[in-house]
Amino acid sequence: MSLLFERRGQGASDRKLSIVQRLVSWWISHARQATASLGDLWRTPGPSLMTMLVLGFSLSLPAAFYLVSKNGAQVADKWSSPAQISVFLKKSVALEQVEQLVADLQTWQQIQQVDWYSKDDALIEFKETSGFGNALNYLDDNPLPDVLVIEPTAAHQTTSAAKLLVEALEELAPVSLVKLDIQWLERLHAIVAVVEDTFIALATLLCLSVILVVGNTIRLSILSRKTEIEVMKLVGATDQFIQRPFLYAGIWYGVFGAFLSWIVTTILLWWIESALNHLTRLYDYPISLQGLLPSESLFMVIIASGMGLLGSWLSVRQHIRAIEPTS
Amino acid sequence: MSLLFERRGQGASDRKLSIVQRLVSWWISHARQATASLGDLWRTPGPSLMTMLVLGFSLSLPAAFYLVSKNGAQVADKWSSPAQISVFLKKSVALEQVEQLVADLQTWQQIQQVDWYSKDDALIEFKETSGFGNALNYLDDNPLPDVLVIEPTAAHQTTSAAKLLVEALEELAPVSLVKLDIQWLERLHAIVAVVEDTFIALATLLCLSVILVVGNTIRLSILSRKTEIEVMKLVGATDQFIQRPFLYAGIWYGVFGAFLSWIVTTILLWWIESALNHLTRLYDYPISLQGLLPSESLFMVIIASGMGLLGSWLSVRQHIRAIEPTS
Amino acid sequence: MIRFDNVDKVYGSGHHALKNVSFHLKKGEMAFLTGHSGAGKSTLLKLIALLERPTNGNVFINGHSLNTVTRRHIPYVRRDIGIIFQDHRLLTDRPVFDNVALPMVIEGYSHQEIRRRVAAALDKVGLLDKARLLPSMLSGGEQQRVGIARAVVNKPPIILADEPTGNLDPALSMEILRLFEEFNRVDVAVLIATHDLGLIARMRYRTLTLREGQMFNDGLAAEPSL
Amino acid sequence: MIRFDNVDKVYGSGHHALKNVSFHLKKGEMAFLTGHSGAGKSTLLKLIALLERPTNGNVFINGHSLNTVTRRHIPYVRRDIGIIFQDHRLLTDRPVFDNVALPMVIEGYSHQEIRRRVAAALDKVGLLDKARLLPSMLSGGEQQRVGIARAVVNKPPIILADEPTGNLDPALSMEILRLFEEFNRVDVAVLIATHDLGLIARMRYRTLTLREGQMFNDGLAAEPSL
Ligand SMILES: Nc1ncnc2c1ncn2[C@@H]1O[C@H](COP(=O)(O)OP(=O)(O)OP(=O)(O)O)[C@@H](O)[C@H]1O
Ligand SMILES: Nc1ncnc2c1ncn2[C@@H]1O[C@H](COP(=O)(O)OP(=O)(O)OP(=O)(O)O)[C@@H](O)[C@H]1O
Ligand SMILES: [Mg+2]
Ligand SMILES: [Mg+2]
Repeated sequence: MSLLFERRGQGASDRKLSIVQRLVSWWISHARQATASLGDLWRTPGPSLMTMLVLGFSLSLPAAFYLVSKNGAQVADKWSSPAQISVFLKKSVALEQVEQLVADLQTWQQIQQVDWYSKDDALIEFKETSGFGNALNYLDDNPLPDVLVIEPTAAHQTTSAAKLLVEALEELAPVSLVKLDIQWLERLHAIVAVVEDTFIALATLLCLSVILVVGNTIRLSILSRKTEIEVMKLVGATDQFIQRPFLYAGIWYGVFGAFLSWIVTTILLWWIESALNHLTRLYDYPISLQGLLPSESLFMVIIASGMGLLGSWLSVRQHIRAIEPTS
Repeated sequence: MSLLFERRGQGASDRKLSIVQRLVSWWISHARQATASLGDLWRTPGPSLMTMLVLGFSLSLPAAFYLVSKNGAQVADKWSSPAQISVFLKKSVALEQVEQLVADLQTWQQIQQVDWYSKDDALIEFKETSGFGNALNYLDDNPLPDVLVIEPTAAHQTTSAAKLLVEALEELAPVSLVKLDIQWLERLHAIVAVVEDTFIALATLLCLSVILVVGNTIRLSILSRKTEIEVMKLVGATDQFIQRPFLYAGIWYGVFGAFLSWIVTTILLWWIESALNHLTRLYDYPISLQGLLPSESLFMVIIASGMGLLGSWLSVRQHIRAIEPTS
Repeated sequence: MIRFDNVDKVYGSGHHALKNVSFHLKKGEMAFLTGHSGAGKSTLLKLIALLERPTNGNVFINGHSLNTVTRRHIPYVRRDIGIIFQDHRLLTDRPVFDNVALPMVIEGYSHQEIRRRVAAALDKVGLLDKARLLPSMLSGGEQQRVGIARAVVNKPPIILADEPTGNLDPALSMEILRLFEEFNRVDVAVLIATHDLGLIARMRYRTLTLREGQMFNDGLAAEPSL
Repeated sequence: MIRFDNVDKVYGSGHHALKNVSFHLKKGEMAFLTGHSGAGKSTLLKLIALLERPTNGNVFINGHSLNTVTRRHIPYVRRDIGIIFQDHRLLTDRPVFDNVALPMVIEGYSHQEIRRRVAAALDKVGLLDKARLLPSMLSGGEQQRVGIARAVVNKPPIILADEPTGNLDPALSMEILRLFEEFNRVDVAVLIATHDLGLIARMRYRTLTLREGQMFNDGLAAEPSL
């Protein structure tokens, strides 16, 4: 397009093309520039790698936090899933009667599952966890009752529905007490909320710092190419043309940073898991951490390249405009 | 110093000076360059601030981790302090006898402190914590024994000395069982070790990334001053002369980064504390977190400026040497 | 083609670089611009290429006032002007070929077209065999010729040259001027800033002479008193 | 002072830039170095300033072979040589004063000394009133003169100049050459690469002529066949 000379226009941009041809050539030109920008990074592997390392480390922390909170949430889920109802039976109830009761309850349509903690098991667990240990061997008699832990079906987990169920259970002959576990759930939720909020604050900080790192890197690489940019402006390049390679570089930094951080996160996870498994031997409690799913990894790459693009765009917008050819 | 012309030497470096004069002028010249480099940063506040923000965020995470682990360690300390000995008394022992026994034991020179958990209190606590709640109201009789928790003096906290004490206690008439709490201590230590290791791994990663960030920033700012460096080399500047401003810039980045991260950490801590205090209302358990002490802040500044120096030194060493004037 | 209308240029430093300059360079005309160091030659060329804006007055290209061109449209104006800079202004990290190709790449020409025309331009300045070298591997005069090739590769309707022969020996200078004459013959307007009075004298083209920012002489090469 | 002993220079690209060049420039001697574009003039000067190393042969300054100078000592050699570069090579982000002061700052002179001598050097090239401006605010010729002031501010025993008058009008060129003569009179060796045959003819100094990298003529200004 010539602004001052009407008849002039040998440039490709002036050739008459159909919309499809234009779209195709637009895509081809972008793909070509993306590859060229990748080639530029490849040609200076040392410096590019350094930038990507910085990014990778910065990104791996939000990723690690995400994994920690995901695994934490899983545990919390397991604990907090339904509003549980604990049913304490009378001490006088015989073993067969309990078995009968459990079988009955499992037919109730409001009830999803019934777990029976026999008083003998409870005593053993109590001995182990209370710290009173063998002292309890001196008990004349098992003072603990049998307990049934009942999980209502999804439809009966609302507070009101659960309360109706509680009343129904209290009617039963062998039952001495029915308890709806609400309070400790509230506590757990409060703890989880604090932990999650902390993670979100830290992750936000880190994502911000990723954008800053990319922006800073692009800014400095713009400055280091200041004379080149001036030359391009001198021979008639638009800001859009000049900034495109930098935007692509930002995206590539994001992509490779995400890849690196995936590796770092995986190593970190494996490391924590092996450390926890050392603990497991003490606790006899099987722990298995979940890594990043393929969909989550893809999401991470998309987010990272988005942040790379955002960082470089913020930087490019400001600095390429500011460079004006003098002399 | 002239290499090829013996009589030549009008440069200041050739004037005959005493050692003291040399030292003073060395210090003055370094102080002047440090200020000049600070001035350079000041003259481009936007970009410098951006670099410092990146650094500040990166540094604030190890600092936050340090604070978390410090506060965690404090709690762990409170819990794990001495090897405790639990003494379970026979159920038949009367209240006055227990009081007498406690008074006796407090006179023993091996014993620092005796805490008496009466069986009535224990039952109440058990009801609250076990989740069996009112079910225990149906107990005919309190099945729990009185418990004395004994804290040996520092000299008797070694495993062997503690064991001798255990034997002495077992001789006493009202005592049914003596237990040295070792196992749960071991468990706690294992948990604390995992948490600490994770923190150390993350903190190492973050410190590495701080060094990388500084190195990268300095690298790019060297590249953006490539032509200037070439000119300096052309007129006879040594690598040392050229690299000094960059090293100072690295130090300043570290110092200001540390300052920023101090602010970020303080805000973060205050935020977590307020979130925890929301929890406190549920738990009735007073939590107060400790911030960075002045000495720790100073240490952080020193470490940060050291890392800034290291990062810029690694970068400078490699890149200033590589720039060779051509044309 | 290029018309200056009472143009003044005062730099931020307060220096009055051009004072009430007026002239008209017609389509297909070729002229020299001369004057002492600091007379304002480069400033005049910069106003045409929109590298500076006039403080007063108006510059017209092909009848369009440059004062009405917005920042966003400056690149499109520059594409119509082939400029040879006093300090070459090459991309130091790209080979000679890429440097010369740059204006065509910016305009989005096809690869074949670019290859063909860059080779032709390099051939004209005698550097076809150095197309793969980096500018830093060239002598000063060779770099200057790369700049000349880049300015003409796009066949612009206007060519501005700031001391295009400052680093060339007399024989080569003559050759380059012949190249400009060749373009001039196909209706390209050429304006050459130079202090090489011998060259000016030999060529006998219209000569604009600046002195302290004022148009001191406009006509055939008159040996200035300086 | 400067002695070339059968010096060959082959660049990495395979170009044979200097072929078996020998000459001796004595203490306090002044000479021109001429030849076509790409003849090897700048290459020859670069060998003296240790910007390039010879492929074969030896360069001596004041009797010391430059082949024995290690990388670490190169800066100290350069401090003894005032070089004027074909492309000026100024610090673009520092004012003229700082640019000229640079060699003295590097050598650690006192502030008063620096102020005094920089002012004197700027005065000699007629730029004292532009000391506070940035190089980008100067005309091409003014930038070249800043480079000249920087090269002489340190009173080096050797001055090398690569096309020092490429951007200067004839009157100013003459003035600059008078400045070199002034230095030459106090026993400074001066070697000036130039293609300005008029200047050479007027001055009648020893002239080294290169052609295709070979020493084609060494003597009084002989109009080369090119
Ligand atoms: N950006 C600027 N800011 C301030 N002054 C400037 C600027 N650019 C040029 N000048 C001044 O304007 C005057 C004219 O400069 P110009 O570059 O037009 O001269 P010139 O005729 O091209 O000289 P030369 O032959 O040396 O290249 C000079 O004195 C210069 O110092
Ligand atoms: N770094 C390099 N790598 C490869 N070839 C080079 C390099 N530097 C110079 N040359 C080649 O060596 C030859 C001589 O270059 P030199 O700069 O010495 O020429 P010159 O005489 O100064 O020319 P001019 O008058 O144009 O400045 C040129 O053909 C150039 O292409
Ligand atoms: Mg000029
Ligand atoms: Mg040269």
